[in-house]
Amino acid sequence: MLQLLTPSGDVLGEPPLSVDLTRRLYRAMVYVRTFDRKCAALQKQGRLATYAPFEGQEAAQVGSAAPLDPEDWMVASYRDAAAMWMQGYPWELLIAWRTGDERGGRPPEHVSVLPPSITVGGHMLHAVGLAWSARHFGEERIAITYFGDGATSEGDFHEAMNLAAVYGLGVVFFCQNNQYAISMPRTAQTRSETIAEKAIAYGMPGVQVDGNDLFAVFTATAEAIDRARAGDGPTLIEAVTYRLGPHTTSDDPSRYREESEVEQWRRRDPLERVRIFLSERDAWTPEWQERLETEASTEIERAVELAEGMDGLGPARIFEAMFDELPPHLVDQRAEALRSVGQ
Amino acid sequence: MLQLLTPSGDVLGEPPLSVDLTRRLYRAMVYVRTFDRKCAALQKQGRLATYAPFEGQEAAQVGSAAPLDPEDWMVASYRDAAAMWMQGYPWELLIAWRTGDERGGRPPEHVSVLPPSITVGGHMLHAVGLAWSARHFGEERIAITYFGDGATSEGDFHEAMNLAAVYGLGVVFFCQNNQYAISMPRTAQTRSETIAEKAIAYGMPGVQVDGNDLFAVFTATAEAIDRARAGDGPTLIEAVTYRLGPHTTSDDPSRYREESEVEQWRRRDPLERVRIFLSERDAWTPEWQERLETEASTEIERAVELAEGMDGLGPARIFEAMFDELPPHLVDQRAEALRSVGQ
Amino acid sequence: MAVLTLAQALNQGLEQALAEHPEVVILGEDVGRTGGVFRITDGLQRRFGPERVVDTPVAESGIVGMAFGMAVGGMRPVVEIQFMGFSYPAFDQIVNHVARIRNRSRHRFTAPMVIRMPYGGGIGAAEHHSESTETIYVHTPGLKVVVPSRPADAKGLLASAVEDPDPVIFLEPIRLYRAVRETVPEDPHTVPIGEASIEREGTDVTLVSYGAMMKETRQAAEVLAERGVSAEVVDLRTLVPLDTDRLLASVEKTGRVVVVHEAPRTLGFGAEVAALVAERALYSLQAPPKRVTGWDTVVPLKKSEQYYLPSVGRIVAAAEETLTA
Amino acid sequence: MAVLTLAQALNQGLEQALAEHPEVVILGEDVGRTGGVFRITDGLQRRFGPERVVDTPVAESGIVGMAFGMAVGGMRPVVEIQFMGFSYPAFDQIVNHVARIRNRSRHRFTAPMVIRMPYGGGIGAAEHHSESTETIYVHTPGLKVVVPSRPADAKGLLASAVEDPDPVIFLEPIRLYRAVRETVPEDPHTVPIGEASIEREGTDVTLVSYGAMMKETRQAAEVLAERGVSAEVVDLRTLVPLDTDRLLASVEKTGRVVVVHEAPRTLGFGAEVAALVAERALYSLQAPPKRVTGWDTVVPLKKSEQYYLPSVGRIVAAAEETLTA
Ligand SMILES: Cc1ncc(C[n+]2csc(CCOP(=O)(O)OP(=O)(O)O)c2C)c(N)n1
Ligand SMILES: Cc1ncc(C[n+]2csc(CCOP(=O)(O)OP(=O)(O)O)c2C)c(N)n1
Ligand SMILES: [Mg+2]
Ligand SMILES: [Mg+2]
Repeated sequence: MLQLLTPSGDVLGEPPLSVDLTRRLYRAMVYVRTFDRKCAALQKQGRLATYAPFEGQEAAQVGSAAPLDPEDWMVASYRDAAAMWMQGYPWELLIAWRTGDERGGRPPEHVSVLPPSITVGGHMLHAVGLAWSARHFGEERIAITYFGDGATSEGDFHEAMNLAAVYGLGVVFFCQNNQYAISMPRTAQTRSETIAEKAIAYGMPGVQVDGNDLFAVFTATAEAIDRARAGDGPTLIEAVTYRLGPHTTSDDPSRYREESEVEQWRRRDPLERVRIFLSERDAWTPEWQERLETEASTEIERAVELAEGMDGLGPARIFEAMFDELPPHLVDQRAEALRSVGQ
Repeated sequence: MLQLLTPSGDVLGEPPLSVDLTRRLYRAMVYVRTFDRKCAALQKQGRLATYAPFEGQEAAQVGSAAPLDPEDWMVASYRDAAAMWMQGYPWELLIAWRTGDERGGRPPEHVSVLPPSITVGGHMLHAVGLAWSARHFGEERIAITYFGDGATSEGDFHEAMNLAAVYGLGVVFFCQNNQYAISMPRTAQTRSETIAEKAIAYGMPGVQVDGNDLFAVFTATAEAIDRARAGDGPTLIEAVTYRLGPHTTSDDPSRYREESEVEQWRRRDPLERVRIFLSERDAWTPEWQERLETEASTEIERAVELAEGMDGLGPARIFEAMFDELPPHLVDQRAEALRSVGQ
Repeated sequence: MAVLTLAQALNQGLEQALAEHPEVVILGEDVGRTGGVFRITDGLQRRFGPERVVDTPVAESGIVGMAFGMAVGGMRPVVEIQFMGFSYPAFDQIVNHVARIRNRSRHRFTAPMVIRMPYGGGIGAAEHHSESTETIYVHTPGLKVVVPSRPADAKGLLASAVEDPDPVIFLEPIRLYRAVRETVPEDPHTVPIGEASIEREGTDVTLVSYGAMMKETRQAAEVLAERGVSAEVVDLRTLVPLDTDRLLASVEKTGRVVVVHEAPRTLGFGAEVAALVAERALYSLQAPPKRVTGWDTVVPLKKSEQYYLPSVGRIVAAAEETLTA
Repeated sequence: MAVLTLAQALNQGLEQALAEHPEVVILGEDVGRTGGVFRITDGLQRRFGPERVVDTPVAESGIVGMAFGMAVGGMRPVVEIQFMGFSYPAFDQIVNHVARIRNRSRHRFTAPMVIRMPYGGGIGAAEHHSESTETIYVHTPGLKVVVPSRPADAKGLLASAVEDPDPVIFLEPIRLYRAVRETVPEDPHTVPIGEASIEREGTDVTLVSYGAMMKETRQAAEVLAERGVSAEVVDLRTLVPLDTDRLLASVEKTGRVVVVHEAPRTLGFGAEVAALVAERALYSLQAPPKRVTGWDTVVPLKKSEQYYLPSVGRIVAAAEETLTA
């Protein structure tokens, strides 16, 4: 397992990132953690329809998204708001989607991120096709896809990995092994020792990294991205991490895991070791931290306001994105729907 | 790749099978080859609906089925008539199914072989569940499933392998890598070097054997069966072999492979090396061969007659195995069907 | 006899099935340790152990295909698919294998198994969590399809499904899991598959529905009653085999029919009901049959879901239209 | 203008699509080297190379899911599923992704792709090779479903499907591939999706069908004509969006309708036709609508398939029943 920055903040070898870049990514991690906690709180108040917190996985998501080019494709899941934001998906849309407003699924034109996938497994194939389209059009883009340890049991994981390898496509398969698929522990999900070694079955490189280690995640993903961009095909990365919170806000993790296990992982907090690293280089101060947190809060509060200001599709617009042009039966049904609400 | 009997009939190490058993399995190979050629001929005459010949794969099928206990479960595909016959499926039913008579799908009560699977991939899971049922009821039975190189690309292959390993079930996954999935060569099907190594992804033993070597196939399968029966879980076996004929009788293999390649594999004929082995031990004579062929022909001719004597389900019985009891709408439809043919 | 929710009735039914039938096992994602995302299997793994109540990897095709093998081998698996929208990866196994093995083997092998799926909207869930695609199973020969709307029926139909010699798709209305309560017989009991229930007798119009939409349908009948319209309410309970006799008898009596479901309209179950009525009761009809259904769209997310699901108002309006037609 | 079979017309249509649209690629099992099991893509890989006509591993979900990504990325994939019965492993990709991405992303991402599937029986094929399960796609919001019955329509509808901004399920009647010939315009042309064709005008009864069953339906009209019955023949050509106007206008004119398909009856497309007619043309009906369909069974194998597929005789008898009703 690749580790470059230990939980106590020691760098093994040369730091792969400049202090400056490390500061920027630390800042990003503070922002996404603020977002995550805010969303979990909003859900408890009934202001979000559902929420899948990613606390503990910040380094995995921020560190893997950081080396992407802005036009690279990203196909991620419900738990990957941090990665999606890194790739340009605005806070307010990430939130709007979670309030139950379809418009949250539409990123701005310049953002090449698909709406988050709720179904487990199927979306990996989309990254394979997107990488193909990039190659078809002679673009330099690659595609990255995010999924969990549980998703590796789905047939579509297998088909996506195999097809990407068969056609030598520029895909990075980024697995956040957060030890659980809802209540199912990773060890019961599959009997392979690591998820990374599943790559062998496809003749693809596979690498396991400490997913709570920003440096290791960044380094391994940057290499995979380079390989993909150079036309040398796909890579599977297993980022070993931990979901500190519940699966979603309606899950009760005490049913399937011990608090002591959670405690152990808290001690491997992905932000803390970067903080120590920066602090030891005089690049972190409590004041800066405070400023970051305040800025993040303000930014996210504003996003919440924007998202909550969106009023949903309403009775007419639920029909209007089924097809490019509304076919006659939907014209009729829309009229019926409007009549039924007195419009 | 495990090889124990070379194409020129040399045994590497001690022969794993007695001469007597070898003679019996040689006889079986002659029988199934006779069956295969007869069916291919019948299809050309329009007497079978479709036929997928297995010539070249006789050692793989006979050698792997031979070590089974009679009550072991078998779940095989359209190309595995030889293995199914070895496990007790009568010739006439194997033929009847191919004439387009559903009753070919119903083996006698004591035969634990499912009707052959036409869909590629899905049936492997059934073996997993059958192995589970055996364990549930405390039976000593294991389950073997046959599939091709192409089938390994289906998601269900992945799910079956993973589930069998996760639950430690007594399943033998027997892959006949006959180099092609219709026109798709094995090398384009997947980028792993071997199919056997895909087992690593599931923490399962995987072994590659010379599929045209009766001794190697028998030995590897017997070991896997023992492991399964002992409760030590599943095994993947890749039998490297070759389909000498077309995919089915409507396929034209000249579109995708060279005659020279076929010639090479003809020189690795699975029967010939056993013949040499037996002959060198004075256990084969041309007269015996002739007698075997005559007996086989007679037996199979008789089966063809039986199968062709079966007259199909007819208008009433097409309704009668949808459910245990005919529900009212099928009672009505059956009446309608009978009326429409004047009954 | 205790007063139970639909969720509790199902839990009790599953517990009794496990206790009575050693060949029954429950399989699904998170059904064991957590008792399922809706807690329908709560406590069962504790009581019966992890060999009878089995947590599975995330692999729907695998779960169903493996359960199929178990059923062929003589067991009675009861599979839970976490949400109906996640049954699609298992569609091939269900259509090509589960529904067909009896026919493929001429009764030699059978797949007596139950596939339970929470279905339907109304709880503001995420994408793919509000599906009501019973059509795809109803249209598949070889499957029975059951959709209870009441706790006692749920328990009784579940027992019948478990004992049925053929595969049963068992659809559980998510939004009624905890929204309806009634007294449910403590002892194991069965409700026969294939019988509709005339919930309320009436003379002017027949309201036909099943599962989750029974709630709005019943309410609509109340509203109509207040307005002097006597509605007969039919809870189909089983979509395959359909109780065509009771359905047609009711329509023949009232001369008017409104069928209600939340599935999309085109080829939703209402199409079959309307077709049957037109074919077999045309001359009794005093007005065109009406379909009050979900639209031919994706089920909207929380903020707009209300515009999708049939409302009491829509049902009442449709019934009134049949009376003025 | 050459006289072409349906197979040749499709081959020409695909060739022209590849030539005209650099973003079109064809993907599927055996579509390249062998030109597909039905040879519909014959010669195309030779002409356009293995990057445009792509042989794939045996992985239907993978093919469709990957093609979906290609379409979102701006390409126009045309996928061949070897037989309709092998589309089920891809069902999740089709329903949960292909059909929904436009709605999920509010028009930002789209999946303009064509999924071609040979469908239907009548050639004595093996199990799973004779499926006609258009219902499952018709019922899925977000898909268009096209089923040509004639060579010229096949070519023109294929061109429309390739150019359509939304995903199209394109069903090709296996037993008509080489059984019908007609002159087909050499140049690329489109036939609009969503328009039925009144193939034959008549006054006594409307016969509605599509795809493979058009052959028997046409023959039935001939037989009826000989018996003095004037049948109007409607080839729907597109099931979604349905040309409801032409359909209803015909039924309003004749007052009688027989709908013909080989899919199982329950919730087969005939249910939707009968329901629409009952809802919107009830007062024109002079007899109950009739469904002449496959049964609610698995399609039998070769020796008994004839008892499953609707025959000319069954269609004629149904039409005559509407006249004596
Ligand atoms: C096809 C499908 N099956 C089941 C589910 C229900 N489900 C949602 S998340 C989840 C567990 C996924 O675990 P993992 O892949 O490890 O991702 P994590 O949630 O841990 O990030 C399940 C089973 C689903 N969304 N899609
Ligand atoms: C799910 C599914 N997809 C496609 C097919 C069509 N098909 C039949 S055999 C075959 C190739 C299978 O190749 P392989 O697994 O290597 O077995 P072989 O035929 O070589 O024995 C294909 C694609 C099918 N039967 N089922
Ligand atoms: Mg996880
Ligand atoms: Mg093969």
